[in-house]
Amino acid sequence: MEPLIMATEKADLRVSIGSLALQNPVMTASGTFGYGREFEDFVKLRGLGAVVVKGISLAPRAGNPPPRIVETACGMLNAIGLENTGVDRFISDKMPYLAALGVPVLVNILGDSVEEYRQLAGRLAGIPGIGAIEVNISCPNVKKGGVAFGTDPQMAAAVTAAVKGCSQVPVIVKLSPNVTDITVVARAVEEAGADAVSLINTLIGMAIDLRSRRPRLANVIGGLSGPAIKPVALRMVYQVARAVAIPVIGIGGIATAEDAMEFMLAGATAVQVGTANFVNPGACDEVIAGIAAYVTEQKMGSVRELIGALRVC
Amino acid sequence: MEPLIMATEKADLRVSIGSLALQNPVMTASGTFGYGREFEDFVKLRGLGAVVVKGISLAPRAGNPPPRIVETACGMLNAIGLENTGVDRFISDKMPYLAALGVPVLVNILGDSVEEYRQLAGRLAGIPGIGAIEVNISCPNVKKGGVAFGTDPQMAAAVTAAVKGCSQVPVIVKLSPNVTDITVVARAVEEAGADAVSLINTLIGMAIDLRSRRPRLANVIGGLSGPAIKPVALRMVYQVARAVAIPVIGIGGIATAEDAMEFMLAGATAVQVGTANFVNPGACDEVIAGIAAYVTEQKMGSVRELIGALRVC
Amino acid sequence: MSQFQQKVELICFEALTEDIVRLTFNAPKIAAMARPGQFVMVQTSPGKDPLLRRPFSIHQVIRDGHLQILFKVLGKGTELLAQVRVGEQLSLLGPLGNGFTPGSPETACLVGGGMGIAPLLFLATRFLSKSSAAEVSPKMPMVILGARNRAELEPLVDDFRKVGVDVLAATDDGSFGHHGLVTDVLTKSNLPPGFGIYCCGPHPMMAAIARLCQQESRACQVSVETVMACGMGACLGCAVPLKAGGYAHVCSDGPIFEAEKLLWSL
Amino acid sequence: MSQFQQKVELICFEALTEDIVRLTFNAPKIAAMARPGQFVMVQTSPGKDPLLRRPFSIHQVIRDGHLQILFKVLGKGTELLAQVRVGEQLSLLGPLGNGFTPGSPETACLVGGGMGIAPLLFLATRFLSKSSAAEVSPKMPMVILGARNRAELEPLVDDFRKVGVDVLAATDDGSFGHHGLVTDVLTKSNLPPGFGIYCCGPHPMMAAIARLCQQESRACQVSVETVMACGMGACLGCAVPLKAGGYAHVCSDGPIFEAEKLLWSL
Ligand SMILES: Cc1cc2nc3c(=O)[nH]c(=O)nc-3n(C[C@H](O)[C@H](O)[C@H](O)COP(=O)(O)OP(=O)(O)OC[C@H]3O[C@@H](n4cnc5c(N)ncnc54)[C@H](O)[C@@H]3O)c2cc1C
Ligand SMILES: Cc1cc2nc3c(=O)[nH]c(=O)nc-3n(C[C@H](O)[C@H](O)[C@H](O)COP(=O)(O)OP(=O)(O)OC[C@H]3O[C@@H](n4cnc5c(N)ncnc54)[C@H](O)[C@@H]3O)c2cc1C
Ligand SMILES: Cc1cc2nc3c(=O)[nH]c(=O)nc-3n(C[C@H](O)[C@H](O)[C@H](O)COP(=O)(O)O)c2cc1C
Ligand SMILES: Cc1cc2nc3c(=O)[nH]c(=O)nc-3n(C[C@H](O)[C@H](O)[C@H](O)COP(=O)(O)O)c2cc1C
Ligand code: FES
Ligand code: FES
Repeated sequence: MEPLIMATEKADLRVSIGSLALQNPVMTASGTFGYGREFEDFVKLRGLGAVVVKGISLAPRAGNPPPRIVETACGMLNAIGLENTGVDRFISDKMPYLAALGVPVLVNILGDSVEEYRQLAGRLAGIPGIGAIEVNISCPNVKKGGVAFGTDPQMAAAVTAAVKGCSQVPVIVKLSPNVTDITVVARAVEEAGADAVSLINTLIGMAIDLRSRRPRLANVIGGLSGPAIKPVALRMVYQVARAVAIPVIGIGGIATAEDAMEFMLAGATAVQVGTANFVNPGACDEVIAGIAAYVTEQKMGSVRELIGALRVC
Repeated sequence: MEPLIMATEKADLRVSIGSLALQNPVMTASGTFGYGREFEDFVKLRGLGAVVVKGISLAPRAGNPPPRIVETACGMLNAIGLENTGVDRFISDKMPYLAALGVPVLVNILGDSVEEYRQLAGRLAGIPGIGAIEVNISCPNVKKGGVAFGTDPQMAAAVTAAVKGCSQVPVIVKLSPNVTDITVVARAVEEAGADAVSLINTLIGMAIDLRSRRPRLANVIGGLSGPAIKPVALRMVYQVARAVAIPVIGIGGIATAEDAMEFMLAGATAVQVGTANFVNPGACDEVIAGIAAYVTEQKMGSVRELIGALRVC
Repeated sequence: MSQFQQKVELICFEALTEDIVRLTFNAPKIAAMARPGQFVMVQTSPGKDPLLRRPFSIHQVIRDGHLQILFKVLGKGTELLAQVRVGEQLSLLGPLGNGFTPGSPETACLVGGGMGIAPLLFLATRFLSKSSAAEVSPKMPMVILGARNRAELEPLVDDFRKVGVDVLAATDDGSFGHHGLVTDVLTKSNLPPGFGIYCCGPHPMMAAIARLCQQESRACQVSVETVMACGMGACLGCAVPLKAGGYAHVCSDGPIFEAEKLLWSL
Repeated sequence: MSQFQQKVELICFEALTEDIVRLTFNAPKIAAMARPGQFVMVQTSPGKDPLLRRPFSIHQVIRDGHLQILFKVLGKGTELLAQVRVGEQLSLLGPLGNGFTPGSPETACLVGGGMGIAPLLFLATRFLSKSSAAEVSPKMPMVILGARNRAELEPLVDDFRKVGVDVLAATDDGSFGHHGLVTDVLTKSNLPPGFGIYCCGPHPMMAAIARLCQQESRACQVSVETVMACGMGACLGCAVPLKAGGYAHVCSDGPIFEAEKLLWSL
């Protein structure tokens, strides 16, 4: 009977991604938050909705030669090359610290083949602290000539089904924006059993140094992220949220509480903060506090009232 | 025998798009330069490589309700709705002024059906001053449920062939970036007879106003342009230039001579300056002067040495 | 050449209130061509964010080619503009738009609300000026200005008084002049039929005045605001719906319109 | 907490030459934790362009929690930094990175080129300081500094002399000290075997010194530069190749490395 008073006491920021309950809708985006610990001086890690870790593969990967990053207008390109310690060292070296935080850990996984994804999901099954698996399908499928899994609905579905088959925790499929119609892929992974989708991963881009007449990235092309891509991300979240019934997690250029809530209005149940962590390592705290302040100020019963509440007439 | 000395006297900036010779590689992008005259106080119109005019349809179009534009991080979204006077008034009211400038006029055309594109090309055939037709295939095909011509290689090829069949001047097909693999569309229009391709048109995006909980554009979605999209444009130009044999015209976030020359290194024979015209209506002059200065300073025989000269090892 | 893109120097910075700022630029070329009701597009940052210029009415043109704008700090662009220091240079584009047609009718009532007051000072001085007699009327205009409170309104009213024009003031909180809206003042003033209205202010105020004028068959020119990318007719972004159907473009067909031509929402 | 994100006030601005600037911030928390060779990430603009922070070595920490950076204006970020005025606030992140290990060996030769001189002043004062005796050696370090010309080098050499350290100088144009490279000076100085090198400068200079030290089996710590997005080990963007294969990360494994561990190109 007194939701307004309750709201001013403590805003209700809880959301759920499938069976996974989050204390608030703000997660970190994979690859932009290390393994969490790097940020312990800057962010209240225990206050996050979830921590999404850097993409993990079966075997360790050294990554691409430098230069790996370059700044662009209101954005950046990265071609890290999926450098990571491999799943075994992740479990032994990184998970204990993360599990002790008490917030769900979302493990972002990547592979060269459907089989690799399956094995990764298997290795991660039952590890305490893991709240969900986020499947990065923007990686090239080496068996299909290097076409990214995420650009082919069938391959995307196959990966989803394989991971789903070995996971007890919710499986979130992270969609690539480099497609003609992202709703087609979203529906394909939904049908294959995905519990949620997260989007967008980076747009493929390139930068050139006129002086040396060379690409600015050793890898030639890289992934564009940051405020520059926010309009594209917002559009895709809006489209996908109307195309699927599963929860959508919005990603792309989110740096403030307003950004986050715009994604929720477009249909996102939760959001991920990516590149903004580099500029402001306290960004996630500010986003959470800003959402709480808004929910209180607007006398909303819950932040969930924002989800898909865009008024399109 | 004395190319270096000649170059310092006057840089050779000439390039060709099929049979169309340009005094320099710098054009204006459709929809960002009105019908040319608007800029007569700010730019040496006679010094441009070419003037590309606002997209023209068979019948006049009123365009979308406002708001039609919104600024985004290092970019802008537009949903003008292809407002234009229609081809007849374009020919009678706009072409005489443009033809008198003595630089090639590229007429950007758009339609709802293959038939409309064909008729447009027919109406424009033989009009003096028209140097080429630029076919905007990012428009929805109403007969195919509103799917954009540019996202389907077959429809793109059909439009190209139709326009090509009624044109004496070179036909440039302007590609949409909202596709999984832009080289597939590029090759399809090349095979259908396109004399050149220009890219990129705008990325589809969206912006939301948290306060009103409404989209910031009356049309909900719009086209993203400006510096924000330059990395995506550069990547696509690079890919397309390696996939087709016809000339490529680079577009997307170009504001300076350096930007323009980066696109040429990636494989563009010419470039178009778009959103930058709004910020700096003298932008085209500065881009041309900057390229000339570079060609002279680097003691290059011709600006053509830049085309595709990116060093990728 | 009637329009210019110019780097101009800021020669005077005045903070009228905490968030209302008047800038004076040395912009001889633009100032020489400027007419009341026209505007300039101002680049608020040399960088790419914010990307677009911002439109501001020409507030006043003073001797020696000095041009003034008056604005309220609302967002990123105006925040940056409020940080420019005397001696720094900024890129201005202008004069843009059609401007008021001050001759028709010759007897005038100027009605301004909030930052809509900005273009009216220039217009008022033109009505008074004898030097440009061909174009304007020498008759004293009536002026009604409104704002939120005394702090926002008084300095502007003073400026009108300084050039010799008397002002009827209205404030939302009653701290200065009439307590209420400029439309109340206008209604009460029993404006003679011959007077035309020249109006600039928030949309609801202009809509109300447009309705009033329509009822009285009074000529009414309004200055319209929209988002703008180019300010010069190139982008077609600044559309406003017309009563007759279709759209006009605020930057090239306006920003001044006969009120009866527009489709007023609200 | 050993790292901080802090808004700090600029309390002193010095333009050493036309394009070399030294900024002094009141940054007590970061200054208290800082060690020579560490760096800070500086936000050059409150806007989104340029988006990323820029890394700068901690040039000096002085009494009362004052922290200095010294930089050359190269591009957008440093241009903006060179326009910050005393009293304004900037966001600093730090102290970041591992820092030099000044104890090993205790006898030291500091070699700096260009802006690579920046971290060496802090290091030199630590070598001299008796207060932090546990960590550093009290022995007087030898210092060799190089730059393009007298204008760029002399003010920095003066700073070293002020804290009591003598400097061997070299300039590209011979206008100050030795005419030539710091490597020439180093070779000619016949450095005794016990001295370790602490080096920061352009890549070719460090590569040459690394080679020299390898030949003489001399300990050599170098401060490495790469592009950086985060500066704190999160983005993995700052990779440098290792001799043993794979990559190290300059921000978290460095920026100070034993020269022999790195794979030197050129
Ligand atoms: C022809 C013309 C003349 C103008 N003359 C003046 C003038 O003389 N003085 C003056 O102060 N302003 C004037 N304006 C409005 C001015 O252009 C805007 O206030 C300015 O662009 C805001 O820029 P910003 O970057 O600070 O705000 P933004 O960051 O762009 O926006 C901040 C907030 O303000 C809102 N906003 C933006 N523009 C307007 C607007 N026009 N009206 C109300 N809210 C807005 C936005 O929706 C947003 O919520 C004029 C506009 C036009 C079209
Ligand atoms: C750990 C670390 C410590 C540093 N300490 C200092 C310091 O104390 N003083 C100082 O002046 N600089 C220092 N730098 C370099 C400094 O970070 C860059 O000069 C700065 O980021 C340039 O930013 P910008 O925006 O001005 O240039 P940008 O616009 O980013 O680049 C402008 C031009 O400069 C070139 N450039 C960019 N970075 C470098 C670089 N590191 N070296 C050479 N050329 C470059 C670019 O390729 C481009 O051509 C340090 C770098 C690192 C990684
Ligand atoms: C340096 C960097 C590394 C990234 N690594 C990964 C990764 O390992 N797996 C993944 O799914 N996404 C990765 N991403 C993509 C981000 O998680 C996110 O989808 C993208 O950056 C868009 O969000 P943003 O604009 O907020 O950064 C990476 C992004 C950056 C910038
Ligand atoms: C306001 C506006 C209107 C446009 N109208 C058209 C058009 O009519 N036809 C077309 O092919 N492209 C149109 N475009 C796309 C541009 O020509 C160009 O492809 C795009 O803006 C990317 O370039 P830029 O980043 O330099 O602006 C328009 C772009 C803008 C911003
Ligand atoms: S603002 Fe561009 S046409 Fe009016
Ligand atoms: S700069 Fe991000 S990991 Fe080193």
